[in-house]
Amino acid sequence: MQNTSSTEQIEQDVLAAMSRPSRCYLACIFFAGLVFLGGMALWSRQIALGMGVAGISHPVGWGVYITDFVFWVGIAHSGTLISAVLYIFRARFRTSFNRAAEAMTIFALMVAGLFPLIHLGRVWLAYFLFPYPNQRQLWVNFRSPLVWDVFAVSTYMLVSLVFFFVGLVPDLAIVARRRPGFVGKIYRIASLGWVGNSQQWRHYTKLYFFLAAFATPLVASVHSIVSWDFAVSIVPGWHTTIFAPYFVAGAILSGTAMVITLVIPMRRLLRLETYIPISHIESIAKILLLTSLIVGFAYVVEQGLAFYSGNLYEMEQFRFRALGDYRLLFWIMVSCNAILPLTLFVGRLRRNLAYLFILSLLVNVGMWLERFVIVVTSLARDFDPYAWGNYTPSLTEIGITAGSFGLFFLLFLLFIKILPVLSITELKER
Amino acid sequence: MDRRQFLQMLGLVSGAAALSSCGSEKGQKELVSLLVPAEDGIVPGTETWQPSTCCECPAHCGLLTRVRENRPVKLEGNPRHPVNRGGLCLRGQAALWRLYHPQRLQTPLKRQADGRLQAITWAQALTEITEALQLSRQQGRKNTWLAGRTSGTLSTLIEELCDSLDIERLAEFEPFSHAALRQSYRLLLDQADLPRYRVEQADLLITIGADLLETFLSPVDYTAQASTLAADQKRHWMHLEPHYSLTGANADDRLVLTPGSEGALLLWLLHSLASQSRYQSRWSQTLQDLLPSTDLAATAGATGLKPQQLQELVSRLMQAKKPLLIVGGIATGHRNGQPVALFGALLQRLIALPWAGLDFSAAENYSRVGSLLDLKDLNQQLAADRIGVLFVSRCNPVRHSPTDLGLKAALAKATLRVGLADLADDTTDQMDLILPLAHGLETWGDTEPRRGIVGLLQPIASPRQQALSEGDLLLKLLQQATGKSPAADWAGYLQQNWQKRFSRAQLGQLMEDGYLFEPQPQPSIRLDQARAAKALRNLQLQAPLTLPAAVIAPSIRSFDGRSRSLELLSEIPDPLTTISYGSWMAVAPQTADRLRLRDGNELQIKTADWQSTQPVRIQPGLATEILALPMDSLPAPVTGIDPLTGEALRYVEGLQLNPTGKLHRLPILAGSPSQHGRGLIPKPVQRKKKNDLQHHGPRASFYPEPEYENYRWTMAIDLQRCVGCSACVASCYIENNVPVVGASDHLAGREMSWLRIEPFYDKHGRVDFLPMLCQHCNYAPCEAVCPVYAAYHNPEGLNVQVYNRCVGTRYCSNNCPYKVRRFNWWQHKRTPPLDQLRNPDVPVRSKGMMEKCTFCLQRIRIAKDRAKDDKRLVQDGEVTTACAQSCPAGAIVFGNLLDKESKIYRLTHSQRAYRVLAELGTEPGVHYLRPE
Amino acid sequence: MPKWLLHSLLYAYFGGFILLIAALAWFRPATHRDNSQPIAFPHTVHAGQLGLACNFCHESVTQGPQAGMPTVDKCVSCHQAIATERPETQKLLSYQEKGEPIRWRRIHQVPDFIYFTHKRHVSSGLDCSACHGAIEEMKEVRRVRSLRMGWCLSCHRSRGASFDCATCHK
Amino acid sequence: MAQQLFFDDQQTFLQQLEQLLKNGTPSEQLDVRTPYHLSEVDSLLGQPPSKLPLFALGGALAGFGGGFLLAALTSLDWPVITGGKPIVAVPAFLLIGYLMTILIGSLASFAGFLILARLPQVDALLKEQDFDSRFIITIANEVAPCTTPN
Repeated sequence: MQNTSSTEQIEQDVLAAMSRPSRCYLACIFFAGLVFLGGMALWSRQIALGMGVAGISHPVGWGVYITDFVFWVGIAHSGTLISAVLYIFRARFRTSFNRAAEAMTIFALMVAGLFPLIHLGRVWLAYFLFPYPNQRQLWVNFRSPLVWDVFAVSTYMLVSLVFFFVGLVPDLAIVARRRPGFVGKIYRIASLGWVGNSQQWRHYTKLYFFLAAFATPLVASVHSIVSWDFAVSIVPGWHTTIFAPYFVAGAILSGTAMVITLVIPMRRLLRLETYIPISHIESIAKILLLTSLIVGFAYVVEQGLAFYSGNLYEMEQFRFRALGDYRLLFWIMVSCNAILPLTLFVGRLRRNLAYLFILSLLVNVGMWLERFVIVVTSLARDFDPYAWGNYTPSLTEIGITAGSFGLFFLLFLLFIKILPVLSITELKER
Repeated sequence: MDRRQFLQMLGLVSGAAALSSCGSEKGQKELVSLLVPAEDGIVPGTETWQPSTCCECPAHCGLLTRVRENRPVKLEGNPRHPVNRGGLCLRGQAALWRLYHPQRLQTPLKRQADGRLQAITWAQALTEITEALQLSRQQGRKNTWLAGRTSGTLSTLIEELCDSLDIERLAEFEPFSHAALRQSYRLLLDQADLPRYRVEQADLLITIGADLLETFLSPVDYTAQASTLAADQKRHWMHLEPHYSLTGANADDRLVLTPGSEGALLLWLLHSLASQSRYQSRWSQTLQDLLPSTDLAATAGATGLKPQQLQELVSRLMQAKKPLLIVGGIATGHRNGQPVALFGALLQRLIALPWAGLDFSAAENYSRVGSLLDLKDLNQQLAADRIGVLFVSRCNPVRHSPTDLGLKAALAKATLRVGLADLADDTTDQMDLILPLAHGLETWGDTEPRRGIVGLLQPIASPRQQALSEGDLLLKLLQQATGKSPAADWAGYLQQNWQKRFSRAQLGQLMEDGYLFEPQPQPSIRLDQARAAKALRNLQLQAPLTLPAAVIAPSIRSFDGRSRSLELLSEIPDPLTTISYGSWMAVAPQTADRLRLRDGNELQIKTADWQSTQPVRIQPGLATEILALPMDSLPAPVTGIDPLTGEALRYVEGLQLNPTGKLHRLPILAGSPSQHGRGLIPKPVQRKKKNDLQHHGPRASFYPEPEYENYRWTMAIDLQRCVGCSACVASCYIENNVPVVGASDHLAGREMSWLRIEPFYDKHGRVDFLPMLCQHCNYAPCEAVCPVYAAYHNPEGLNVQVYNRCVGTRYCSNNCPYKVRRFNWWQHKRTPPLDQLRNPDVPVRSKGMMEKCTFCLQRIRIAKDRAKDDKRLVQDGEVTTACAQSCPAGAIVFGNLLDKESKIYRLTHSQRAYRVLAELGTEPGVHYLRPE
Repeated sequence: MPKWLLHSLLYAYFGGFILLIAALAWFRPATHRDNSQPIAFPHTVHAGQLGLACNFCHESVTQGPQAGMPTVDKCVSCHQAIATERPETQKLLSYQEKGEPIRWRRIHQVPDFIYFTHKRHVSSGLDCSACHGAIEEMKEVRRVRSLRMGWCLSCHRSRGASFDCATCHK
Repeated sequence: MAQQLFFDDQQTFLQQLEQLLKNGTPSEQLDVRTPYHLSEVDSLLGQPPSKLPLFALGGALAGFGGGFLLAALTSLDWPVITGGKPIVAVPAFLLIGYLMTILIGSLASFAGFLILARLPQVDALLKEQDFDSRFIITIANEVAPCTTPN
């Protein structure tokens, strides 16, 4: 199937992306780093002065930070979907995205994992959240959805890391072979001395399959658990059974959108057009369309349920969402997530990369707003009308959000120069 | 002089140890060996209770002061005190804030030529005063002493000082002088004082303008009395006023009448009564004939009331066995004030005196209080350069006189102006010398707010820096000026006087209880027909005020404005508008619609010679043509002087309304004024549906039933009694070290109150108050979501927040349907010495922690400790929360639900009992008794 | 093994120890802090040799939350006659003369947010030494127990005392 | 001396490997390296199925039991009532069990892989053996001549 020249070509092409960075790249790194450091500085200030620097208040105790958390966890999802679920289903177009998608998962999770810490009033006591034997003889409350979160997110992080690393091992060995000197040594150590003998491959394939099998339920469960942070509560607008599938679909929608956002420029800049054909991108776009339909359906169900229930609190909540102070955000969210993606029914648009790129950006905006609307409007209008109140993000929150994007892109930029962005081994196999 | 020494000198205690106690400031770092034991029987780390008297307003309620580590940390109403009977209003609670106020005057200050103040010593100040006294005597000028309402031994001493130094003692100045009322009682009934109205015995109460709950004479007393009235279905309370006061909000019926038409209404009532045989005999025909004529239509026209309303009023009056009428407050604050007061007194004579509804035996001691006419007189003398040294003590005439009187300018003409005050105000700003006065909790003293009641003041804290009690100051002045003084110090002077006046047993009682009560004989009161006839003949009933008109209404939070400098009282929102900081103008919803105004839009109201610009707050239920300005939001809350009575005028009529287009951010704490049909306070209509509130029947649950062994702490709040006075809120703030965060955090929605009063208006503008605090639910939604067990349910039914375990996820607050959890957004620090106002039994929370109502866990702990010593359980009534204790209306009851004999058990099983948002299945531990 | 590797391993090994010791010194337990007092009061003499009961001086130990410190008067009532020439007694007498209270360094201390009462612990039959150690053998009082939550709890559990959080947490 | 055969082409490589084995070269003497996994190689070499599933299963079961017990036992150690829920709240604790199933299952699988595939391979690291892009068959020296049928 393969011959030397094509194998060599794959290696060369993929590793070409890891060549000396251009000035433009360095500028991007610098800018992303700067934004990230700005966010960190704001966080330090928040720790020093108190949560008051954020816009959150009473009754809206959760705001942009939790929105960001849910958003980034959502972004993480499609990485696992592409790498694990599609692996199990043997979807061929997976190869074009899986490495980038997995990296995106890990970076998004790293960023997401920061937000629960950022939103803690006393972050210096964050270790209270982990169950470990301590002199206080006190454990954590396993009945709290936040502890489920701790478990879900850390499990997800560890499993994704292992999965990512295992997928990388043969490629690291390839890089080690092609890179001379000290750098090569590091790659070699990272590759654990992989030589690709039959013994290694035999267990490797099994392992990869098992990891994929383990990771697959995570795609559904992690965001379900995140959704239970809300659904298990009593707050009108949160307390609903459709949240888990709704959130999972939303997560995949935002995740695929982010994959498109990242892959289209990466494909162009790193000249990987051969390896990421348009037809594969079209497949991803179809996933986007599907999940957008699910999300749109959930929007309708949610509103319908509230008014069908006749529950005063729910009705007021959903009236407020659509017509209240945050109505603009609500309608942007509906348009971006449920209406605009419908254009992907047109095949020509699915194959139009520029269109897809812009659409994916809009879906990202829409999905961020979706989380914002869910988190904020529900809290702003709950049971006791005396305690109603609105929320406006402060500059600190906006800055930290920007910083989180800075961190994500910083990590992704570093990734494309340090690790092979496509799975060379799998490309060869193909 | 400390308590032990003082008692020793009175011969009430034997023993010779001199005390030099010294609390441990750094408590946590050091253990202190005192030189000698602290007072007998005081165990370190425990509390003592010292009786005292509140001086925050002229009512002088009795106090019990909780003392820890030699510092007063909490004030409570003295349950046995005849004035307040255990309750204490929010201003009384905040008296401690005054004690620890960072801006308290600490040294004598002298104004320099450039207007700045410079600290001087007492010796310098006294020399300066004596020299000035002498000088003005030489110049033939008159030295004068102007003070706020003064009673007891201090009054005697002032008299003595004025006599020996030839100072003229002016009539006392009180912003709420009730001059018109006193004039009418003097004219008709020959009484100089104001009676105590026996509201609790009336079966019909008609109040016209008198704000019983806010500032009228003795608010705590009347709140307690009025709440019994409100709680009783068979008795009725009608309130008539042009604007919307808290008193009006709590009356069974609130009738809106045109300002200035109260006289017309009373006149019509008198006419209606004249025809009744029951009342005919009580006054002479001559008097009846002297009344100006009127009829139903004219009265309805003048008052703006519907004829049916007027007829209902009369028929209720006819049917009542013990009707009581109270006029006063702003009903006399306009040009028709005199007829209102006179007709009112006449009517009271007819309907209430026969059943002793007016109790002159417990008269409010106002005999020395003057009116604005006296101030006008002083003003003229000042202008004529006839005043030498002017002392102004404990009052603020500059603020409370009309601007066109020009008192500020006239003051400059006195040779020396000496102000005695604890905090700077508009008047001290005009003074040459400012002498710092000690707080009521820093000095010995006595008060006599009502005939027959003597209240005790005793030093529980040591005076701030160089502040002196007024008594000590006067004695020093006497010493300086004459070379001799009647006593070495104020405490000695007091003792001389007390020993003359009281028996040993009485003194013992005074020291023990904090008050003496000797019921006085009821004076015989009869209507002086001749004087009454003369008064009626001279009477001129003028037309009501031209609308739109503005009412300058007194505020429950700052009385006449004197408590405005206490930040705590700005932190607690006004109960009707829920605005905390800043000033505003209440506008009717229709007016706001017409002018396209929303909350916070600025509105200018003006007449030819008066104008005010304030942000608007839409007040449901307010009459269309009326604007209400809280008294403390205006620089000069008096618009003129009634020449007939000397009463302050508190109306502006014929206003022009000009929206300025500016928008202010008002800290309005209520998210919505309406319940949105949620039944938080069930309405009578909802009640008629069978068992509407228990519509879910017995609870089906997957969860185990909660089990309690000895206690299930529970609270019941009777909404029928609750008047929304917010005393509980203030009490909670002080008891639990709740941070006072200021306007900016209020605007951001970050108030920290553990207990709040929620006003909910219906579509007719009627309001109900719902005190909202942690409900201590059996199935608390907040607990299960806390990842670290910081919120949990304890075996006694308390929903406990372990502050130091909290990591600050705020999930509990989000998940609380009652939204009663408070997050510390900052490290809240109090300006010294306010940091000493701290209950050591309650930790100060640091930034990033969630906090909330604990049902006063610290008090339960103390009670349980006591019970454990006796090897028994805590008994009913042994422990109560700070809010329940302070409630003047007795609306809050706290106790152990497992005790089937307890009051709380009875209340929670009452027909009226319900729980807020019961349908959520949280099973709160706070039960409300719905209004009927 | 190359020489540089050996060296760096050695340095890392010993350097690690030094860092560890430094860290431990930084977090040295409260039991080993400076315990000197304004007057070197020897419990060995008073509680040890003389055998005075603890509550002879710490009077309120059975009555309230705080054990209480003896007043200067109380100390002087004995030391007017006894050991007056000793320098430490002289210090005591000078406090009396100056009319100044003695400010002792606090050795045993629970945080502000903890409610602790001596009364309940003593009345449950707990010996003072359970928490304070053998004071009568200490020349200078020092802390021998951590007074940390886990330590409190172990005792509460083993003695069947309440371990409801609100018992101790204010 | 070992003999090394290099192939660029998968087909040729497989044919050669099959040939070698048919010729009777014992599979123990063959070290087969491929740039990607070829299941044909496994079947040719007649290797037994990987034991990795045992690790995965063990890890998963241990994770589930451990997770549930961690939640249940720590809750029972100090029973704190929150929201009136039972001390051992089975649905919530099953969730912890589930997550731990996945976590420990994955980690155990990975550990199993390292053990079974003898990674990290210090030999390869020190000798700087490459992961070649070619198919390589290394035939080790004959261990015992008598067993070789040549």
